[in-house]
Amino acid sequence: MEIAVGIDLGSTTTKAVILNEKNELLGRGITNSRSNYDVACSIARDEAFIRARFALTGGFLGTDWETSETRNAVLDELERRFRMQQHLEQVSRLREELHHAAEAPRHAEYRSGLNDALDTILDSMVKNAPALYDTGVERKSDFFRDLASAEYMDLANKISDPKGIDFETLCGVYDAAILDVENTASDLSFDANITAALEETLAASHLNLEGDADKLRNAVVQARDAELYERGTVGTGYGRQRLPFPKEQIRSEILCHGLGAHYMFPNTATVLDIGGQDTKAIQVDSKGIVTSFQMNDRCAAGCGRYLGYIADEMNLALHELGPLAQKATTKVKISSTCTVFAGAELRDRLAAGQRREDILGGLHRAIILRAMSLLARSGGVEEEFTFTGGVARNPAATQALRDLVEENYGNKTINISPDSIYTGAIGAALFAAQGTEAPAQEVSA
Amino acid sequence: MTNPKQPSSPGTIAEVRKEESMNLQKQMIGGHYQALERAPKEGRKVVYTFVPGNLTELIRSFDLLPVLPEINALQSGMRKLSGGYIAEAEKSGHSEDVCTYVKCDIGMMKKGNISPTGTKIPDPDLLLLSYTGCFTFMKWFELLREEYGCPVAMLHVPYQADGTIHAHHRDYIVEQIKTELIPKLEQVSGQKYDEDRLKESLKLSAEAEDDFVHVIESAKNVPSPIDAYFGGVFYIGPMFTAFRGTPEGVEYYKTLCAEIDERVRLGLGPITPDGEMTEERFRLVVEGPPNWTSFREFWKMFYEEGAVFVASSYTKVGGLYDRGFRHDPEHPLETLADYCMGCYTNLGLPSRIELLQDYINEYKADGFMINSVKSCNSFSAGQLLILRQIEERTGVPGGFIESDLVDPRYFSAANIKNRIESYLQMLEQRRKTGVAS
Amino acid sequence: MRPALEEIVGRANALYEDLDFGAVTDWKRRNPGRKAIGYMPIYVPREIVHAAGMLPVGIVGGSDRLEIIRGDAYFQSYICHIPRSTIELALSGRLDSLDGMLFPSICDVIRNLSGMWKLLFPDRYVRYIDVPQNFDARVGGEFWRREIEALRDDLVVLGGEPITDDALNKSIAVYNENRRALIDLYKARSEQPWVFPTPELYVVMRAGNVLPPDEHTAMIRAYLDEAPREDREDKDHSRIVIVGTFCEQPPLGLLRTLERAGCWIVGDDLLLGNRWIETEIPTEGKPMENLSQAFIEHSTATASRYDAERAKGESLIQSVRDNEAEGVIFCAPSFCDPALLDQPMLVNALDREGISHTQFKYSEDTGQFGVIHEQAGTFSDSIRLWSEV
Amino acid sequence: MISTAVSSEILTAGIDVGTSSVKAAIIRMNAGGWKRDDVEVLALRAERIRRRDLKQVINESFHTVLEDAGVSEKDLAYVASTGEGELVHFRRGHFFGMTTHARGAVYMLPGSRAVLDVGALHGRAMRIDGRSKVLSYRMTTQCASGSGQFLENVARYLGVALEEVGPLSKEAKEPEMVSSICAVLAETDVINMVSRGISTSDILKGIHLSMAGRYIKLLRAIGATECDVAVTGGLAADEGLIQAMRELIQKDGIPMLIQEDPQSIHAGAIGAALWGGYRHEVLERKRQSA
Ligand SMILES: Nc1ncnc2c1ncn2[C@@H]1O[C@H](COP(=O)(O)OP(=O)(O)O)[C@@H](O)[C@H]1O
Ligand SMILES: Nc1ncnc2c1ncn2[C@@H]1O[C@H](COP(=O)(O)OP(=O)(O)O)[C@@H](O)[C@H]1O
Ligand code: SF4
Ligand code: SF4
Ligand code: SF4
Repeated sequence: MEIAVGIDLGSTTTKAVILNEKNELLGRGITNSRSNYDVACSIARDEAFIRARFALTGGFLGTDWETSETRNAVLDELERRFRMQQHLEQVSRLREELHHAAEAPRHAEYRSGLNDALDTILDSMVKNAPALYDTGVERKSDFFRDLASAEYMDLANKISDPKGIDFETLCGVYDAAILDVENTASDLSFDANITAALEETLAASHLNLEGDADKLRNAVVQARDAELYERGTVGTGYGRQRLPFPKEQIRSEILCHGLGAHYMFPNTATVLDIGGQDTKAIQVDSKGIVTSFQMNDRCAAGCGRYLGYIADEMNLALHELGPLAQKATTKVKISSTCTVFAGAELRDRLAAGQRREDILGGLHRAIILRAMSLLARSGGVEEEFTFTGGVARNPAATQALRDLVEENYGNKTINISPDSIYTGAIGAALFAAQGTEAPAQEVSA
Repeated sequence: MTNPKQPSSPGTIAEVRKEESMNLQKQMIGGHYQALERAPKEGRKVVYTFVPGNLTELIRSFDLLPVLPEINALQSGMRKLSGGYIAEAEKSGHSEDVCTYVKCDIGMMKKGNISPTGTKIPDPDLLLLSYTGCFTFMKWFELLREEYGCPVAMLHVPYQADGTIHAHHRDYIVEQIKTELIPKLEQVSGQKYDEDRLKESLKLSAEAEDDFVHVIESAKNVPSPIDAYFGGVFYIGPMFTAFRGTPEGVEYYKTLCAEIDERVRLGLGPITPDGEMTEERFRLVVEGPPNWTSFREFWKMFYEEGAVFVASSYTKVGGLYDRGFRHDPEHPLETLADYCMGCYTNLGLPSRIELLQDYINEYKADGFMINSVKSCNSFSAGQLLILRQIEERTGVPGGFIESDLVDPRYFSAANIKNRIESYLQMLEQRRKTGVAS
Repeated sequence: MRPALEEIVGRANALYEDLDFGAVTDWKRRNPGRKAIGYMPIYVPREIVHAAGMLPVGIVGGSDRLEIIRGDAYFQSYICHIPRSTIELALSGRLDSLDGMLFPSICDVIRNLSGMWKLLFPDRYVRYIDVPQNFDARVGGEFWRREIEALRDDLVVLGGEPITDDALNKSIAVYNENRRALIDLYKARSEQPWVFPTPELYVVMRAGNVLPPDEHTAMIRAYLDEAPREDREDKDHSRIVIVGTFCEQPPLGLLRTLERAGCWIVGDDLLLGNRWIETEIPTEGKPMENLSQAFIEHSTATASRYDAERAKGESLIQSVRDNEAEGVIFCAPSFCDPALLDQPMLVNALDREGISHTQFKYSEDTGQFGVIHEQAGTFSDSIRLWSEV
Repeated sequence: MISTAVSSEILTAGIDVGTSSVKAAIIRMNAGGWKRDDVEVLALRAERIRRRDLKQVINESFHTVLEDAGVSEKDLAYVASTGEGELVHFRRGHFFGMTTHARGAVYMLPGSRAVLDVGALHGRAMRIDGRSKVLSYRMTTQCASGSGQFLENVARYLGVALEEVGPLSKEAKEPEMVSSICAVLAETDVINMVSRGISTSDILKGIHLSMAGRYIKLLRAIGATECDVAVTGGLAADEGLIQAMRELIQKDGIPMLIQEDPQSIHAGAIGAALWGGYRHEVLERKRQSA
């Protein structure tokens, strides 16, 4: 099967998508860009291929299953088992790196105690894994780092002893270890982890798969062995210059976001993208071709990172921020331009007795206000309007955007896709699929 | 000189030709700085003044030597000296928010007033404050007045808010020349005002102006033989500074004209620091001055992609010759007044937009770019509206980048490159899919 | 606060906070068919607008209460704040009651804004007023007379009625009254800054931007009567003059912060557009010549005006002396070229006189005053603690 | 000089409320005294605020420092606040940050003619005279790149405790130079460096050098190039930063002397206490002459 791959090397997250011959979305992958760019790029890509193979598995399973529900349940089980395998693989990497970090000279005095404590934590993490991947459990994040951090901190806090192995020490080794876990590509591929997942799924009693075991096995094997020919790969995003691609395979993120948004919502005329460290306002024509754009890139203020920083400051997970901000009842005006100062302002305001929800509401509005200026600069908001980028996942941000668009441009259709974070990568993949100008790349398999 | 002895490859001819006018200019500028250095010894007096609305012919008619601090600043920028000068000025209490030309000049002065070519620039005997198109000029010379304690002659040029020169505007300038400038110039130089000499000089100006227009309009050819922005800043040099109304100026533009005509004949593109541009992929019109501290790097971002600037507003800050203005020896003071009022930054926003719009049409441009500089409110305030209006009126998409004139802190190469790249890719994409512009 | 004072200050505050310029709409309702003309700082001959039977309305941006959405689309981050909020006011329809707008030349930003206005609001009257930088009566004076005569002629066309010399002389008299009241108010504050706290004085003065001049004069007079009846105590503060606030206005919070940090403001250049002529203008003879003469001879020195005669800082030093101030705070809008380029020269002048000074920047929508509080406080500390040693 | 007419021993307290920590000092001094001998510091306290209620931290710090000094609140002649002192409701008077840091610096290092106060969010340089009058100053702008907070973030991402930062930086061999970067985005860059195999020491030293460059610029801007400079505030405790500054001025041949004191972080609190003593005396004199 011929596929086209798009990679969006963002400042915060790296995204990859795979399109089939019909330009249908076959697979997508995402990872933190924090680690080294090449690694991030290959992790996201691998992840997209994994998704693609799961999608293929579904296809090979066919529709002649009892009910589509059972079919989906089986696929879901398979994928969760697979994810758990991956998770355990990474936990064991983490164990290695933690013990390695504990080798630092300054831990000499209490090293054995520290190692014991680490093992206690990690054993619990292993033990808790199945629960984390149980049916219907909603995980807090797609990223191992986030999942592991939350759990580790929680466990560390419980077992730490201010007089013995204290919390700070446990945090210290973790900060060091997680970096290395992220920066090394472990083998998390479909090939390496699917077999165990398959067997577990087959053994899962609640699915009663005895009769269909071969069918499932065959589908998995077929998906695993299916050949995916890369018709083309195009890279985009903040770090695109660092991708190991020739120049023809690199596209500006503006064009990709325009095209990607058009793909998801064909009537799109205006696109707003708020990513980790820049914001773009783009106008596109009826074919998804960019007609004008504006971007700001002064600093982290007003972008996704800003929210990340604030979340940290408030001890919240990123995805908890929006819902909390939506509980705001009064408008608070945030005036600091700098993210870090906003952090201080936040503390001041909390100290002054203002409600967390209200302050957060103000912060979200402040971010969207900046975006509104940029939109105005690029030519305003036209029908239809599509909001993309990671911040589109934040409900308080989208709410503030809806309000401000309504106030200033009247009633407009506002599109927000759950896949919005992949918009740039999709655009890149579409460019790869077009592959018109560089015939050379058609041969690459 | 139009008759090379033996046939050589077109590239070589171009190389030789290029050097001829370039060398000429180099000599002229070098000579001028040397004359300035010698001035105190030779008892010659020095007048500082600004590029827009400069009255070179009048100054020269008193045998005075002009110094243009803006040119010193931009040269310092190109030679990477400006960062240090600006720091020096900020140390003495100047805000980081204000025009960096001023700070660069003040810093240079505080460090001994050594010209970018290494010669000593003498202190001014007179500050001729040609207050044209920019308020900062006034502050600039007030600052210098404090420093040097020399006399100032203020020439206030009214703004062309509605695009017409009103009688009371012209009268006002002529009166100021008569009652303020000429007496002070006479006093400083010890010479009487000699109108015939001024007329002579104005005649030479007009002559060079014809050739100059021919050069900048050569960009109407496809491919354009010149880059009217990055290359343009060299072509305006003699015309906008100390050489208008001089025989050397006339000579320079004659030589340049011949070179460019030859390039047109051979169908050659512009010369860049990396050699000749072989393929003209984009024809752009640009508004705003360039960045000087990373001039080459900035230029490269365009020529690498086959983008050539066919017209620019910056090359009009010292007069809109291509719109028909010529110095008129028959009405010497009135023509000086009209010249001052017609400089680009002295035009109202509506006139600026019309001009750019005409350029886009006349020069068959497929793109429009604004380089907005932090320093300059005169240029920058309102540019975002210019962008919108141009897009609306011409259908040509606009690109917007931000940098500064001579403050290296405000040239963020990665960001600027990102924008330029995105912009050019967008033009390309539109072209490919047949979006009419 | 006593009710009588409360009423005056409350009204002034309400006018200040009303971003919709309701006072102007009201005036037009009460005066059907008459027009309102906006003007920006500083040098606008309001007398002529008044004589045309129109209401001159001072526009100085949108303060910290205006949310900027469209305004930022027109200005880069390195341009001061006032033009963007002014554009925002207009684009959001808040200036619809204005039939015209005047832009005097004080800097390139306001200058270019006049052109933007023409393009954005092609149906409304717009005029750029070029202020001469030559102060010879026959040269600059003549130019200014012709410039303001052109304004007068425009207003005749716009209003459809002639403007007589008599009407002009009457308007000059009305504004003379207003100027006198403001001078009295400033003098009173300088004597007892705790009786006339600047944040309060400011809103009373600012009411003059939207009220007809005679009404405003009455308000100032009433305030001058009422404020001293309030029981207010002097504090151990230092006396300072602020400069740089002639165009974009500092937020009220900043003025409050200065007082909170131990500074009594006893001199300032706030809202200079309401008091740029320093004396009374003769009310007899040829009004246009008198107006022109007043500019040439008695207009206040600012960073936007060239002064060939006086040394830089002379008038600032005079103000320090007249008000018995102990220091100067340079308080200029960020990115304000005229104010910021003037500063080093003024600093030198103050240094020569041994007058202490400090400086910081603001923008009309500054909301965090922590740093300014700290700086102003330290400045006040250094005056207080060291004057005793 | 101040008259020593009512010179007697008094007890005063100074409380410096910062953005990241609260500092408190109790001193005994000869009222009106200016020399180090006139003053005895009885107790000092610095308490990180972390994410706690500020008022509570202030009260706790005050009471602990009183306890440490063995003094009761009513024995105090003057309680002075500085920093965000408005929350110190039991204060008698307030002095502003630069005033107190200057005073504290002159007390600790009497030869100082310039003070560099580097705290969590701001860096400020002041030129002062021998009696600690602030003659001129410059502050870092509204951007937290290169602040204490920035350094804390970096330390967190490197998994290093704040106290280790200095010693580690001093071990650096090939400092990795960083351009001035956004405090928020620093994370990306730092993590990148780690992944390129650059040692923690070299990263920290690079950052210290970049910060030092900024601070020296501030000092230059106020014309302190030939002064003895006292570093105060929390970052004075960071020996890596101090060393980086010394290296830079040596490299550039600036005849500046950078000094710090173990009590540097308390400069504000001590300065406030000292000014409190001074005001007490002024007020006493006024009362007596009345
Ligand atoms: N689940 C989520 N909930 C809320 N916000 C999120 C979520 N995931 C990502 N974000 C936001 O999106 C930002 C990253 O956006 P992205 O488009 O990936 O940026 P970039 O392309 O620059 O890496 C993060 O900084 C964060 O603010
Ligand atoms: N031992 C230490 N080593 C390095 N840095 C330190 C140390 N102690 C404190 N700091 C730094 O000092 C800063 C706090 O300084 P401080 O002057 O107390 O700030 P503030 O007054 O704003 O609270 C912290 O951000 C931290 O980075
Ligand atoms: S503001 Fe602009 S025109 Fe004026 S001096 Fe500076 S760069 Fe030149
Ligand atoms: S604040 Fe300053 S720069 Fe801005 S418009 Fe007013 S005078 Fe001009
Ligand atoms: S530290 Fe703050 S102001 Fe500076 S670049 Fe980062 S977010 Fe922007």
